[in-house]
Amino acid sequence: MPRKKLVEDIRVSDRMFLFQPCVGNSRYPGIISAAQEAMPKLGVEMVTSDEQTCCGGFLTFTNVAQPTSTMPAVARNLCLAEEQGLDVVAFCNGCHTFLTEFSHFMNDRPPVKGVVNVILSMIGREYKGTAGIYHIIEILYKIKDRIAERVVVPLTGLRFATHYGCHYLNGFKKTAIDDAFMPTVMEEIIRACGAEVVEYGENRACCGTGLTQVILHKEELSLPHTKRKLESLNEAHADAVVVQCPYCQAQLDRMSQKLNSRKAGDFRTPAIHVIQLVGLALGVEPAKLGFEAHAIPFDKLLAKYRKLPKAGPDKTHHQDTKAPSREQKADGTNHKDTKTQSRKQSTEVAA
Amino acid sequence: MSAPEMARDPKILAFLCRWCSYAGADLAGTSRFSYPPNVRIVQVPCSGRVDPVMIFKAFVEGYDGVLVAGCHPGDCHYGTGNYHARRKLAVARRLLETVGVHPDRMLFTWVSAAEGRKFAEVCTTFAEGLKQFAGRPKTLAREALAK
Amino acid sequence: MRESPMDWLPGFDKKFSELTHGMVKDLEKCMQCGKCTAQCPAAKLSSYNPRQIIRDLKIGNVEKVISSEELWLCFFCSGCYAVCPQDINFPFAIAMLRYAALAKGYGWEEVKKIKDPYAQDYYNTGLSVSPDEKNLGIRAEVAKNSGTDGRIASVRRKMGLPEKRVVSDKALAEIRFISDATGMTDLLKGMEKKKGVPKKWNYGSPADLVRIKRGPHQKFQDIDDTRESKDGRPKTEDRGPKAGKKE
Amino acid sequence: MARVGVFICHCGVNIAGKVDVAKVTETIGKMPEVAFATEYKFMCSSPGQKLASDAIKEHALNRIVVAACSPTMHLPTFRKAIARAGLNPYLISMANIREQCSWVTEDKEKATEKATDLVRRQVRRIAHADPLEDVSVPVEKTALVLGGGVAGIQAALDIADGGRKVILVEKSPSLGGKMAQLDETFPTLDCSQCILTPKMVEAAQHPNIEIRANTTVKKVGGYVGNFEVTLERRPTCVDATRCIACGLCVTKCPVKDVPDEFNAGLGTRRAIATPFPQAVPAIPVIDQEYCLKFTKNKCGACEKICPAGAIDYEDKGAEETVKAGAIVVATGFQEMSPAVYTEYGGATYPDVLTGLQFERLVSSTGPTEGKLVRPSDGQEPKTIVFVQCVGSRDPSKGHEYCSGICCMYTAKHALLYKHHVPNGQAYVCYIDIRSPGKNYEQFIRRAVEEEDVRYIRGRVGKVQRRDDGRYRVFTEDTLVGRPVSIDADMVVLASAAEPQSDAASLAQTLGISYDADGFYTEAHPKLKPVETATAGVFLAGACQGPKDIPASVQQGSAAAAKVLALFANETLRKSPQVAQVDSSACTGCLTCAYVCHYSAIEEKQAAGRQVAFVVAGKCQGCGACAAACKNKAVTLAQFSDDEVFEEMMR
Repeated sequence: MPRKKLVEDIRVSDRMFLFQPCVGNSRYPGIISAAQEAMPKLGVEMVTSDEQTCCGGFLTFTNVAQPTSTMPAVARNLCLAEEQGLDVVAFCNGCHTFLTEFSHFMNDRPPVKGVVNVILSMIGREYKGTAGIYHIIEILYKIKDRIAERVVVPLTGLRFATHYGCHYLNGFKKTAIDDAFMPTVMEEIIRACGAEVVEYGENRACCGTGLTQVILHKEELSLPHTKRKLESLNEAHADAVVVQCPYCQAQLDRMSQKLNSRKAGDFRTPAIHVIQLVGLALGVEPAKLGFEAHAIPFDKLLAKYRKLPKAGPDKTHHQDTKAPSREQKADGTNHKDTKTQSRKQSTEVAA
Repeated sequence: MSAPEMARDPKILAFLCRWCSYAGADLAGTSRFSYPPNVRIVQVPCSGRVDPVMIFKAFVEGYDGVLVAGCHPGDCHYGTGNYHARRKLAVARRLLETVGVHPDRMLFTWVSAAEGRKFAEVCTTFAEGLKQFAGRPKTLAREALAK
Repeated sequence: MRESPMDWLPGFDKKFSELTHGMVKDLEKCMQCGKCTAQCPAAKLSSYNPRQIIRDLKIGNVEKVISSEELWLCFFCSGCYAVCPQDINFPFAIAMLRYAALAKGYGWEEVKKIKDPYAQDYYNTGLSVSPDEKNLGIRAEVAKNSGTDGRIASVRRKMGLPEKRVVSDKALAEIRFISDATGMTDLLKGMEKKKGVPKKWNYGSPADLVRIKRGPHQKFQDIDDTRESKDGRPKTEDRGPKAGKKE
Repeated sequence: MARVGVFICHCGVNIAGKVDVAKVTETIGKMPEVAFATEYKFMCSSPGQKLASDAIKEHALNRIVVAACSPTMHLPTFRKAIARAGLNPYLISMANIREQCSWVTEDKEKATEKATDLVRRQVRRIAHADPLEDVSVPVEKTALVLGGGVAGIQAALDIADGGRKVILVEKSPSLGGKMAQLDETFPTLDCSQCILTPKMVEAAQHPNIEIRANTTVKKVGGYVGNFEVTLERRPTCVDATRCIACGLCVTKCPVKDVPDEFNAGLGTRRAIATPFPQAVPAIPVIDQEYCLKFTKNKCGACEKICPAGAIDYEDKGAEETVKAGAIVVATGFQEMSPAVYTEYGGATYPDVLTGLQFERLVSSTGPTEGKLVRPSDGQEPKTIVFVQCVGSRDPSKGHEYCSGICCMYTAKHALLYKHHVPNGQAYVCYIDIRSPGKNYEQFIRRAVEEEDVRYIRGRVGKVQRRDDGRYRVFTEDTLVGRPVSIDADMVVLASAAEPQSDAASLAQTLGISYDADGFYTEAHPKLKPVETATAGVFLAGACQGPKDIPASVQQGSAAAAKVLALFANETLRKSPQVAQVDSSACTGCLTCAYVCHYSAIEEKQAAGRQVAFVVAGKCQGCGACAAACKNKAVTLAQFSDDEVFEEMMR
């Protein structure tokens, strides 16, 4: 059950700082693009900065840098949002964990903060600790009613499994907005998009990426977990598994391909980031959602999606009789058409 | 009291609660922890019994310092008496200041029945601390208020 | 077997707290219930055992822990923390123990594996994941899905995004300054050596930052000036520690 | 005119070694108040005491000061001695010249000086003392027992057998408590209900016991020996005086899907029901939340069928005030809800049960009539895992303390499982086995050795509901150091025993204290295990801390013994050290009542205005009121302002 008190405390502003995840940019650019397309439809403008760097979590938790080195770097990134008076939205569990933990660490320990600011003063910045740090799932959950209201393409009939990622729920067992073992926030967002939720046994199991296991060539530790999870997903016959972290996404997507190529199974469940899912429901054209960068194709999901009727401007889910016949021929190529259509829809919604 | 005498051995009045601090003072005796001889102990049932008037009267009487000791928080035999004492004596301390008595001439502390050594230490350090006031006039003079 | 219990057992809390920057509430609370290991994904498939590591630390087998291979098997899934009845943040403890291991010269081969693809990228570009897809299998799949050559850059271009994200020069100069000032640059340089451990590197605490002299400030100014005078594009070859940058 | 006699003790060399006793005697003898002063080697000895009593007669002494050891040691001794000589026992004071003088002062001269000063102060003080009489309060010889579980029943029966009246108050419709819900008991495997129901019936039929079911305590006034307690009965809509307990109403009730509390939520009951077949009293109760008469204003089947005309939909409950001399609190515990244990699927997965639910499931009066099946699909569980320490020893999600009973009841559950499913496999995941009772360890060994129950040392980390409807239990065998997973058909969580949810509010009503966990605090953990800090209120059973049946029964009997001892007195004598209000000086501000920890100060009318009034029976003599009174209208006997001022004067 979501923690009411914590949900209440979330501040959703009309401008928020999009903290760009490295994995997102370099592997699944659709996440960034989806955020920039979908969030304004929900009344949240995403502000980015080309001065923002990697959060530093990788470096710290793989021990290539000491916390002493990365803490000022974290503070510097947070300064970028603070200077504009914005709250930070992270799209990756890792970024969220790292920014939150280190900002708490500094805020709770004035001497550490002071030392960090000594360094920052040399580059002309000061960390105050005023910016709120949120995960995109928190923001989306807080405005789930707004999502439901502004859905352009209700994802009726599509079935999604969920995967939250350990770093968000486990690491924040008392401060995440939902329970660590039986969370429902993502389910509620999926339902707000009009889609169905599929249960599967390995729901709360680790995807197996284990931060560095694959990089460190410890596949024997990593892949069995991924395989078990993917097998359970196969049983569930979901159209896609919704994730909230690009790193989990990378594991579930890319390791499916790897396991397939090793004939270790036949895993075809695509992994979709929750903001990509919301983008679909809000009528962002699929070409902008970057599904092409995925190793497991979204063809089947998109084919079903294109057949879905659009909600009218009055927001009733009535059948648009013309739409299906027009969409049927599209099948992944006719982006232009979809684009104009979705634009039209969005202006209608806005009006 | 003359200044040299006070510098040697300040006179202290100690109000000790019967259940904890008085027993602590007894334990200091049983364990032979000596402390300055000019400490006069008055047993009260509870530190909550100590009326601020008693503190003022003690200074009028010419004591150099007043010590009040009760059970540790939560251990009061009467439930909340030591909390009442703490609040009342915090106010009394400020009042002392307004009548010109240095607030450090009064000490409120916790001494349990098992803290014999602590009681002796408290008396010793309190007496040491009082020595700094030797020779300094007490505005609240005995004569001034005795009228 | 205990190593030097007298070094650790008295004041274990305090010492461990220093070691972990106070991020881990004392391991002394551990009641050895095994709930952490019960759900640990790494323990399932290897000899890694969080409960055992805490036990070893508590009885003084610190050297055994920090020299062990198991120390490098943690997934950082935080499952152990999530279930811990005493709220011990064990993943942080592991991260900090790894620093302790590095300080003693253990585990560098593990860290070096990360260095090139991530840390060097961070230093050079401000981002820690290379934008180039190196896995040919994945590239083939992406190519099939996207009708491009399968590189992420191509997909991004097709989506109308810049081919890769570029961090501004100012930001790069800033993070490099932080790296230089806090010893990360030295660490990266030290790792260049094929064997052995960086000599100039010690495990530090946040308090070490206070010791920074005015020198680095000057250094930063230099970098900044260079940037002003050049065309604005970073030349990573020139700036990385690889090139033996010496100011 | 005070004629003070002063007796200065040498205490061997303890005092005389440091204090020049002769010199002290001489100096003190010159005081105007002093009629007689002498010294003696050991005042506490019989000749010493005789010396004092002889001197009282010889010198017509009316006040005594003994300068010796701490009054904590011998004040009672000397009080008795002077009382024998005909003097009021409160006209004696002791100067503590041993612990607080000779033993703590190095210098002989200083010690003598200090001793003289100390004695002088006591002389002045006692000269101002008044004779005091012990306060005497009458005793109402009726006991109020709160809680009708096994501890409360035991206390009630023992007090009643001792010839005193008992009012036994029970919150639920029937006596029995948690024990009535159990199937069998450890370590003997006695049938729980078979040994409990005779006691319930005995209590119901005892001429000295009145039972108040469906009743709670609303207000407690008065003090030891004289409590006035307001009891509140909730509306049951069945007139207990008319009901013949035929049960026809229950059979006719059309609402059949009410969750059954007695079966720990596993089964269902009707909207009018008796909790279980052997309930005492067996009067059914209408649940207004579900009854159609209340939800939809129709039906009325029970009223139509009732042959005794006992159904009364207009019942609004009732209040009554009873007088009691003592109160026994035996309100028991509740089982912690495992809902926070989402990693175990507690309160979510259908086949993940709590200990109490498992008891009901194997009980012959349970929802399946004793057939052990999975609630989800009715299949017999072939593999079962018992998870211990769910909510106990877990400061993060549950309680820091050990519930104490779970190790034993889990072993019992494992045995019961093996008796129901002989070819099944039972696993118990534990951290430590705690079996300190008589025959308890043997019971555990029996489970391990004879019944093949697999004990795994390791707390369960996660229970995963698998796609095939079974449950994968993840734990570690910490003795081997390897993670283990077990595919089980049923999982039983040994939920912690925690204080009743209304424990704190009842404590405030009763004026007793409770600890950080919410259990009621005993007066002394070793020496006064059933008393509370409030005189006349006693504890029994699990409300004081988790307990098994034998310990609860022991405490019930112990509390009864304390009550009977109290009731053996016609009146209660207590120290005269109580406060008194001079109503002519009292302004009626009642600041004294605000600071009084014992609610011993009440307001009353005197000379047409409100003044404070101290109930001597309740007053414990702390003096907070005396210190708080702005007008100095409150005087604490033995520690009046005058007495304290005299003592502190230099």
